[in-house]
Amino acid sequence: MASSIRVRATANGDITEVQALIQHPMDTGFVKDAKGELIPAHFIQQLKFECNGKDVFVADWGTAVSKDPYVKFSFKGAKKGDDLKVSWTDNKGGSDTTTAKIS
Amino acid sequence: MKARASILLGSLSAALVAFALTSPRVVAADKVDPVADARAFQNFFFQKFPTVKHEDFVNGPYSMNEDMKRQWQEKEEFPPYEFALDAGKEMFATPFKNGKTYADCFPNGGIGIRQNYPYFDDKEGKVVTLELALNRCREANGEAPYSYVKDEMASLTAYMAFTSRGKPMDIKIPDDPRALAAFENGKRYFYTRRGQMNFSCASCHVQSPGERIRAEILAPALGILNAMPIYRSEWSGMGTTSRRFVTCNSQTRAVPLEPQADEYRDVEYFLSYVANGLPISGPGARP
Amino acid sequence: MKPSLPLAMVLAFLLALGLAPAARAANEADYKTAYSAAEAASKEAASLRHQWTVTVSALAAAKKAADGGDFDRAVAAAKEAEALAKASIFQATTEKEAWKAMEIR
Amino acid sequence: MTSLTGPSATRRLILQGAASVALLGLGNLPFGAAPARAAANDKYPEEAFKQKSEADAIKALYGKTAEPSDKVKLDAPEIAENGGVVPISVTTTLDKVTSISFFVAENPNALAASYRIPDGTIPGVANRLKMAKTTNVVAIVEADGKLYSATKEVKVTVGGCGG
Repeated sequence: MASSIRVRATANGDITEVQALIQHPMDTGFVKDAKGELIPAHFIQQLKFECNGKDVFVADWGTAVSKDPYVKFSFKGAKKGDDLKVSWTDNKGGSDTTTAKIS
Repeated sequence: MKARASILLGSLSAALVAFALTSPRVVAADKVDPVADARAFQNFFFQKFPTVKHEDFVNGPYSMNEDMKRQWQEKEEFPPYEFALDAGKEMFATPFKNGKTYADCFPNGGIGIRQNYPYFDDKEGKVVTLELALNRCREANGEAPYSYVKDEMASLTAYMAFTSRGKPMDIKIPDDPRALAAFENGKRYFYTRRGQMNFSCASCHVQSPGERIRAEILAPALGILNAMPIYRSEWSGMGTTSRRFVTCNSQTRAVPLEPQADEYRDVEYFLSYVANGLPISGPGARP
Repeated sequence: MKPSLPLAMVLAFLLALGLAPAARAANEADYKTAYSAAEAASKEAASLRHQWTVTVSALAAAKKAADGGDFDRAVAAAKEAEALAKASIFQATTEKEAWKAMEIR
Repeated sequence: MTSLTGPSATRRLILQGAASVALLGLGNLPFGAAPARAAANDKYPEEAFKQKSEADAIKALYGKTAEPSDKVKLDAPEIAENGGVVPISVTTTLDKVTSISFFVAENPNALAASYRIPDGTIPGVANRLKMAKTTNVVAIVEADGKLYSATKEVKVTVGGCGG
């Protein structure tokens, strides 16, 4: 199965811009399904970006982050070709990890 | 994503010129004149919205409102249809159980052909949409057809549209009374009021594009199908042209027709033909 | 954008007729009469491909009320469904020509 | 507060058991003694996400209050095209930023997202949030141990016959 994580990391001089999109329902626990039953909350709690052995960005999320969440940030100290490791964990114990090359 | 945008822009001027130069077809049938209809349709929108670039009409409500356009451009940096697009690409390349693929069913292996759909099939005597052609391809190869409104069908058409981005819509109406009748029937469907709200498609998308219905900015009818399929935030997911027709009907409190009903096929034929020359922009993202 | 006024008025009028308070409590026979009239009108609307969602809902509500033994409500809903179905038939009929008024030429 | 470094699954199990204890501890600590969101702290702030009001969520997350600052630039649409997907971003000219958090005042739980900004990461983030209705959105930037905020109203209306 394809990864749930799409990431684009582009170095421009010393600054690397990172955009990530993750496939996840981010169910709030407040919405009912077609049968009128509440869909239990199911959401990513933590999303982490690591580069060269160091956390460069850590997101703590609640249910108010949109379905298929998106995030963009920038950090210093990486160069083209470096690995950026992205991983998430959700409230039901689900998780996924991917590694992207900075371009 | 930026490359996609420039492709769109680049091919556009050529497309519009090509459209302007299309030789007038000889129409004998009583006053069904698609060429004149398309010209009038486009001119109506170009004059109503003189500041909107012609190629921008295919971006629906985003061509009409700056604040919305900014939100959309932000989303397009990593568009919500990305996953459907990837899934569609994979599905398209995956062989059926008999070893054949979608590519075997379509001209040019199915790549870069979205702008030619729907077309008039002279054997069947009816309009054939891309969604219909995809399911026929599946059935011809012993596979079960997909739902017309979302999921796999949306993913497949998203991929096929993506390979055709920037190509000018190029719908042909052969000199065949049945094709002209289909066009005319689609036109009638488009302008006919229905549902308890007594709205036609045109009530919203011709008379009031750019205006708000509650929170939403109405899309112009011109080029509205060029962006299909779309990821609608309201749906939290993808939907096909069929899904758009069905939901438009229900919103006016009309009982929708079954997807790929003759009327829907015809209205798709009409709307696509009058958008000839405008670039394919699908898959799209909408509120 | 704007629903055309005349149709809305016709509709309001039909609805008012349908919902006029009955002099006595309705019985099952009243319901059956009202329901079959509504059903016939709605079938005609469907055959014209001009069925309204609200007609379908009103018919369903009538049936549900009747199943629950509430024939007053069932008759009222059936009459509403019939009025809605007739309004949609009226719409289909007028639109046979009227659509051309909206066409871009 | 302990800093757990085990695999995330283990950490979560421990977290869920320890969450209430952690919060109690936080409440008892003297003001400013424990920067709740220091970059080294790897915990998911479960209790802060459970708070209903913005004020309670800020207190649970940071243990102090924020002051408005024009150095926090919050970018949000005036009218959300759809309350389910509202693009919101923050940038700041403040120094020594350690975290950035977003609160949606009218949501059932106000805290939407909190981002830790380690050394070397540019203090700015763009994300997409859900909003139940027209609401104030508050961004809080934690810089040099203090909290700075910016607030903007986003109008949210229900969808209809659009697109």
